Amino acid sequence: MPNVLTYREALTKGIREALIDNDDCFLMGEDVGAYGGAYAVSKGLLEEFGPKRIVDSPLSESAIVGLGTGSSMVGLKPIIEIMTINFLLVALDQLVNHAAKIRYMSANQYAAPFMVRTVTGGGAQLGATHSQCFEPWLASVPGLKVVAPSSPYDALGLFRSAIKEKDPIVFVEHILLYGSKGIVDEDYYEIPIGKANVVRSGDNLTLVAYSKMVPLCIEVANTLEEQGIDVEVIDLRSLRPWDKETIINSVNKTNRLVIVEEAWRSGGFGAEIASTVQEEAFDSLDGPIGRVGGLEVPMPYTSVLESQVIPSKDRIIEYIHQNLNT
Amino acid sequence: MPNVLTYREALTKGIREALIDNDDCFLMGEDVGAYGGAYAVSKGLLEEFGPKRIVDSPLSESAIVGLGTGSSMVGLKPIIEIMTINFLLVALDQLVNHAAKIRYMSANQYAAPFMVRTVTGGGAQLGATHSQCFEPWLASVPGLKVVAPSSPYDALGLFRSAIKEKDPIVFVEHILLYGSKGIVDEDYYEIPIGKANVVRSGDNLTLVAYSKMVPLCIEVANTLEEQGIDVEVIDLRSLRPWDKETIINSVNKTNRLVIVEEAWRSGGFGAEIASTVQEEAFDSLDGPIGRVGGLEVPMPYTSVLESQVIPSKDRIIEYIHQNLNT
Amino acid sequence: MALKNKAVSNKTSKSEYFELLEKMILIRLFEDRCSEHYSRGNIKGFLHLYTGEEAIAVGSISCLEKEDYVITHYRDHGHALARGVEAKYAMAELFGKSTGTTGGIGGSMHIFDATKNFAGGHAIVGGQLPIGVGLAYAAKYKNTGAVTLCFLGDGALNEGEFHESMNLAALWDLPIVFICENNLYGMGVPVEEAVAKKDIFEIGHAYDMPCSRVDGMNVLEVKEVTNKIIKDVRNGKGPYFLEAQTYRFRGHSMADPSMYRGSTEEELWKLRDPINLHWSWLKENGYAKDELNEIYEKMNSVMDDAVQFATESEFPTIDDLYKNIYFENVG
Amino acid sequence: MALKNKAVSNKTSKSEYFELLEKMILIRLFEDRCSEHYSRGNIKGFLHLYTGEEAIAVGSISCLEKEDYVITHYRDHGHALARGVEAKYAMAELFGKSTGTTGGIGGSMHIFDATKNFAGGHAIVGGQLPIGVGLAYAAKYKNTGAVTLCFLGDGALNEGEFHESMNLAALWDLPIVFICENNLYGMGVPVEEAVAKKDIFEIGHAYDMPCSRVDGMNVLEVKEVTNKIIKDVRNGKGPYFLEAQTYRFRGHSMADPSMYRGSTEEELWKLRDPINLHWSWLKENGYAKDELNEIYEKMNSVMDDAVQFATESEFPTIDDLYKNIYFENVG
Ligand SMILES: Cc1ncc(C[n+]2csc(CCOP(=O)(O)OP(=O)(O)O)c2C)c(N)n1
Ligand SMILES: Cc1ncc(C[n+]2csc(CCOP(=O)(O)OP(=O)(O)O)c2C)c(N)n1
Ligand SMILES: [Mg+2]
Ligand SMILES: [Mg+2]
Repeated sequence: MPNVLTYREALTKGIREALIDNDDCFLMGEDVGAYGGAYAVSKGLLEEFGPKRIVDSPLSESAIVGLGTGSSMVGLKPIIEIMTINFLLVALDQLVNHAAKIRYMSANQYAAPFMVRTVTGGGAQLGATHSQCFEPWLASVPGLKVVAPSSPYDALGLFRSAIKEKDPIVFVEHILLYGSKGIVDEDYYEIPIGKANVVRSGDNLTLVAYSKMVPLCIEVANTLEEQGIDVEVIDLRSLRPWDKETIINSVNKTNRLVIVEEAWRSGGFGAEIASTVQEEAFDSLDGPIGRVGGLEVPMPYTSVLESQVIPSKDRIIEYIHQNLNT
Repeated sequence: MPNVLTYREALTKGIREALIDNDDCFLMGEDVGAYGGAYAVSKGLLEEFGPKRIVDSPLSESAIVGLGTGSSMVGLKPIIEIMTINFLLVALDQLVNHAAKIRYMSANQYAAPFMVRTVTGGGAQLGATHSQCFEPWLASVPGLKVVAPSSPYDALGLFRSAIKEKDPIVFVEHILLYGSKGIVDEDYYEIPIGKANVVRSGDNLTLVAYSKMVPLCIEVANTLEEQGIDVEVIDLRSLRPWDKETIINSVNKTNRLVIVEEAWRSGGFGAEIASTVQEEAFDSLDGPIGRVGGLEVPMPYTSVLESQVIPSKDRIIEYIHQNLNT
Repeated sequence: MALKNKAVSNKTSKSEYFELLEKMILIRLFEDRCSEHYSRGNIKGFLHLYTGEEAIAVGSISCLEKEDYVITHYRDHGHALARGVEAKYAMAELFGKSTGTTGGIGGSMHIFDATKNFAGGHAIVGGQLPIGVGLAYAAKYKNTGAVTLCFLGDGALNEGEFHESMNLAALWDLPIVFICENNLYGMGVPVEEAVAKKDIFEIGHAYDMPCSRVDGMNVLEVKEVTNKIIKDVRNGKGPYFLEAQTYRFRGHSMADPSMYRGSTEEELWKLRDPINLHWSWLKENGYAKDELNEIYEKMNSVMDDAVQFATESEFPTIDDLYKNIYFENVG
Repeated sequence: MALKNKAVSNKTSKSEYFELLEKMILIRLFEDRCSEHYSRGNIKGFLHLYTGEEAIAVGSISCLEKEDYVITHYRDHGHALARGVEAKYAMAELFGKSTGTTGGIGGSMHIFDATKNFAGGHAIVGGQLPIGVGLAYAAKYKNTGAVTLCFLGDGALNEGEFHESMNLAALWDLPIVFICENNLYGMGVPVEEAVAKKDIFEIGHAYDMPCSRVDGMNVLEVKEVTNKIIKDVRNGKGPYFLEAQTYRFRGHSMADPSMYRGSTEEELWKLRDPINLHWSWLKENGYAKDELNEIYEKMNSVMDDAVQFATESEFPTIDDLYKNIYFENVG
């Protein structure tokens, strides 16, 4: 039975389920308790589960990520909320040098099966230090997994899979998606980690995106359809591992690929996709693979400039027209 | 007049010059003083310049990078040594969220014209947390510059340019290059930031690399020459900004491109180059652009495994043969 | 709760007393306008008001010389205005206009004014601390005599960067004063649920750094205490850690209805409103009679002008987007 | 410099006294063999020896129960051996062999043994601290009664992660003992040039955490003090910060000739060699007579076996490279 939920509600539902399911699971982060989470995802959970399971932490991102590693090494199932991905920079050592490596370095004597939930993206006029997308960096780290849902349905389905993971996984939410609504099955379902989703099928060009750029790309596709261009839209869903096969299959059909992302274009995840696809499906390509990304500036506060930085529908459409005319 | 120096000596020379040149320039880092630097680059400088100019710091990477920002905002010229790039993870917030953004965010009222010197790379059997290459991440950050010399000549020439920069620059040295020798002009010279160097010219294929992979690629090219394959080798020298033009010019000639790097292949700098070149020189390509990178594992200690992870001459040659046969 | 009638340094004159009052009112009214224009949609993003904490910035910054530095966190309007940043440029910044302190690039959390040695509001909690240490390092290196006032919230005490910065400052005897604005909450978390140490100011002892606590609602006490500290710091006695106890009268940001704290607590603290406290003191000590209305009117007209200036200013143009990333594209 | 004849808990028996001696000698000889095989090229990478500091690991870890956790830094051989990791597996690890504690993956700085609740040596300075806090957090959450011993060097005191970890442990009353091995240097930098606080153990006060200092060369004092601490911690009295004063008899790593410290200092500290101190105590108190040779011989033969085991073991194969990155490829 379907059910309309917001992205936020879908996440709350996932977390509730995990907490009910496993007494050793707890949510820890800055202001996840009485405040209900900076983006209100944990609203009500403190009242329902009490302070042992919903833990307000001090502003000590590095220590709480490390606590996630240590406590999951010996049986707990922490969900560590890092208020936004920008603040993960102070905790990156714990995530990259420790959590990601512990299974390998200990030869499987220990592992760190915990989740870091965090928030990516700009568009809320929060300025340069609060509007970044670092998930492409994380996606290059062996030992980590990274997912980034684009809809309420995916948020819940990916959460359910992510919480079962036996290795550290970064669950990347988008600041502007929390209020977005969508149909979510009442019946239990999961979405597998590492599989992309063809959200719209088309013949002329493949558009790949993740998180907030997915609904935008659907809009782009709808507009282009009116112009006689039939676009296939693929939601990456997982950044590590990522689903090369689905994308290459699509490119084999459309012969054209454009990747859209919000992160700075240089060194974004699109670079990895484009490089891989041109190498493995070179002969399928009728033209160069394109990348639309965030402009390479620290994010300005003022709306007139911020709106230029993040890929917009118009910018993507213009780019696609150029790409197709090559 | 040419002169044979080690990479280490070239760097020491560059630092000495900078210290002599400008009383407001100082070198700060862990054990840069009496110990002479973990890799002996500052040996003798404490005796020569005294403790005001050569400053041993506590193990507080984040604070000393921030000190670099703050003190350079008001006129000093710090050279901050971060013992290895692995330890930069605990200081990334200061570098990425602060140093890199201060000019832009303050609308040019302040800037952070200082240098972070650090050491990248594996191959010394130092294990998973001490053998990483994070410079591709830094190269995606607007506001930072990143250079990575591959020879004594470049080390000095790039250092001289880097110290004159008016924005934060990360100077990336390689752990296995310090002892390497090369000719360094006695006459003053500089190497411009952002320009690549064609170190060997060839017609059949372009190999792009930086740092320690450059001498390796030259060996590769020499071996391939015997097999009748004429390889052009380009040393990137700078990762941000990087020299698209030189690489594309080369590809227009050779019609083939392979990038070699030590970083994990996923999300490495090769991805950015490959994506850009396929987009901007699509019609020049006779085949897919290839990437040889570090294998995607936390680095093992034992030599039999570590040697597999870092690109080797044999692996590169085998890969090139495959790439050419596509 | 009783008003302290501490003796103040006899150098403080009547006009200085009034200046303190005016500055606090300036900040109060500025924040009120911000709140209004946030509701109207002229100001966006995160907006953290300094309302209730005015005595700290005003009292301490009034002790500074021109060459001294100020650096602070994202709740920075109060410090900026206290340091002499003009309200109209700050307001234009919040409106995202090209005439703002950084031309609309920074916004509320990132006011900068190099002409006032105001080295910025910084939005990563704790991030300003190592930079403040750097400013002080430069002052000592060049022997300029400049002192750095570095503000932080109680929440910042828990970040690793706080510890590293305190240690460096103490180790190297840097001319810096850390002023911890303990407003009892870091967002919604009470300070005692976040900081293990009960008496916060004593954290200074961990670095063998002199430290004390001041009533952050009493502008004269703040001024007097800071004055003495700054004199010592300027004389090379090394850094200082000062805890100022205060309360924010509003939510953490405009998005926060403060459901985590009781209204009784809020009301009790409002009885210690720093503006009222100072005004009462002025009257009790015969310095003031009925000037308050006049000051409010004057400051309100400054605000009218500021809002008008902000409103009428232009937004930056797309050309401005790529300026100032590097020296090469300074514009 | 005089040997302290502190009364020890009357539960310690003669055989326990000898066990302490044997463990210290085991570590000493292990490190000697490491040094030898580093020179011969059988051991590579960074090699940090624990020589001189044996009393700390041996004394403190002897107080633990099976369910307790140990986590430490890169100078980890001593802690591993004290916790019962067999010398031959540790040696094989250093030789990079498949029979090593992690099959040659970790090397000297990263010995792990989950069967002994030995949660690893960690090579990012300070990096083990939040993880140790996590181990203790789990013990408290599940009410297992386990105590975590978390070792750190004096250099780690200056990392932000130290501060954050101490605060969390104190705030949440976690069952963890932080043992700071103050060997007077972080690489070549004297502790007093790196840590602003003169009396290091008092840093605990910054977190309202009980703390003290112990003579890290006196194994019985270490044991006695730690015993009492662990009892309290296990009884729910919250964390503890212990400074153990010691000295490394060798360079920071094999690459370090220790030019930054005087040989007089070294010689004076060697007079307080923890093995000699303990041996003298055993003799003075009538527990020992001439067993020393025998013990050395026994331990030397353990080392012969360990080296032989390491030498004869196989290197891992290339198939092992991709194992254990994720659960999916556990092998
Ligand atoms: C490193 C980091 N973590 C989290 C945040 C989100 N955040 C912004 S302000 C704040 C609370 C800070 O509290 P405090 O330091 O007491 O300052 P106050 O707001 O009370 O003035 C938090 C959690 C941030 N900006 N940076
Ligand atoms: C974050 C980080 N910074 C720097 C280093 C390099 N490093 C390794 S050990 C060490 C000195 C540590 O000294 P201390 O904590 O006193 O331990 P000791 O070696 O004396 O036992 C340094 C600087 C590192 N491994 N990690
Ligand atoms: Mg606060
Ligand atoms: Mg030490």
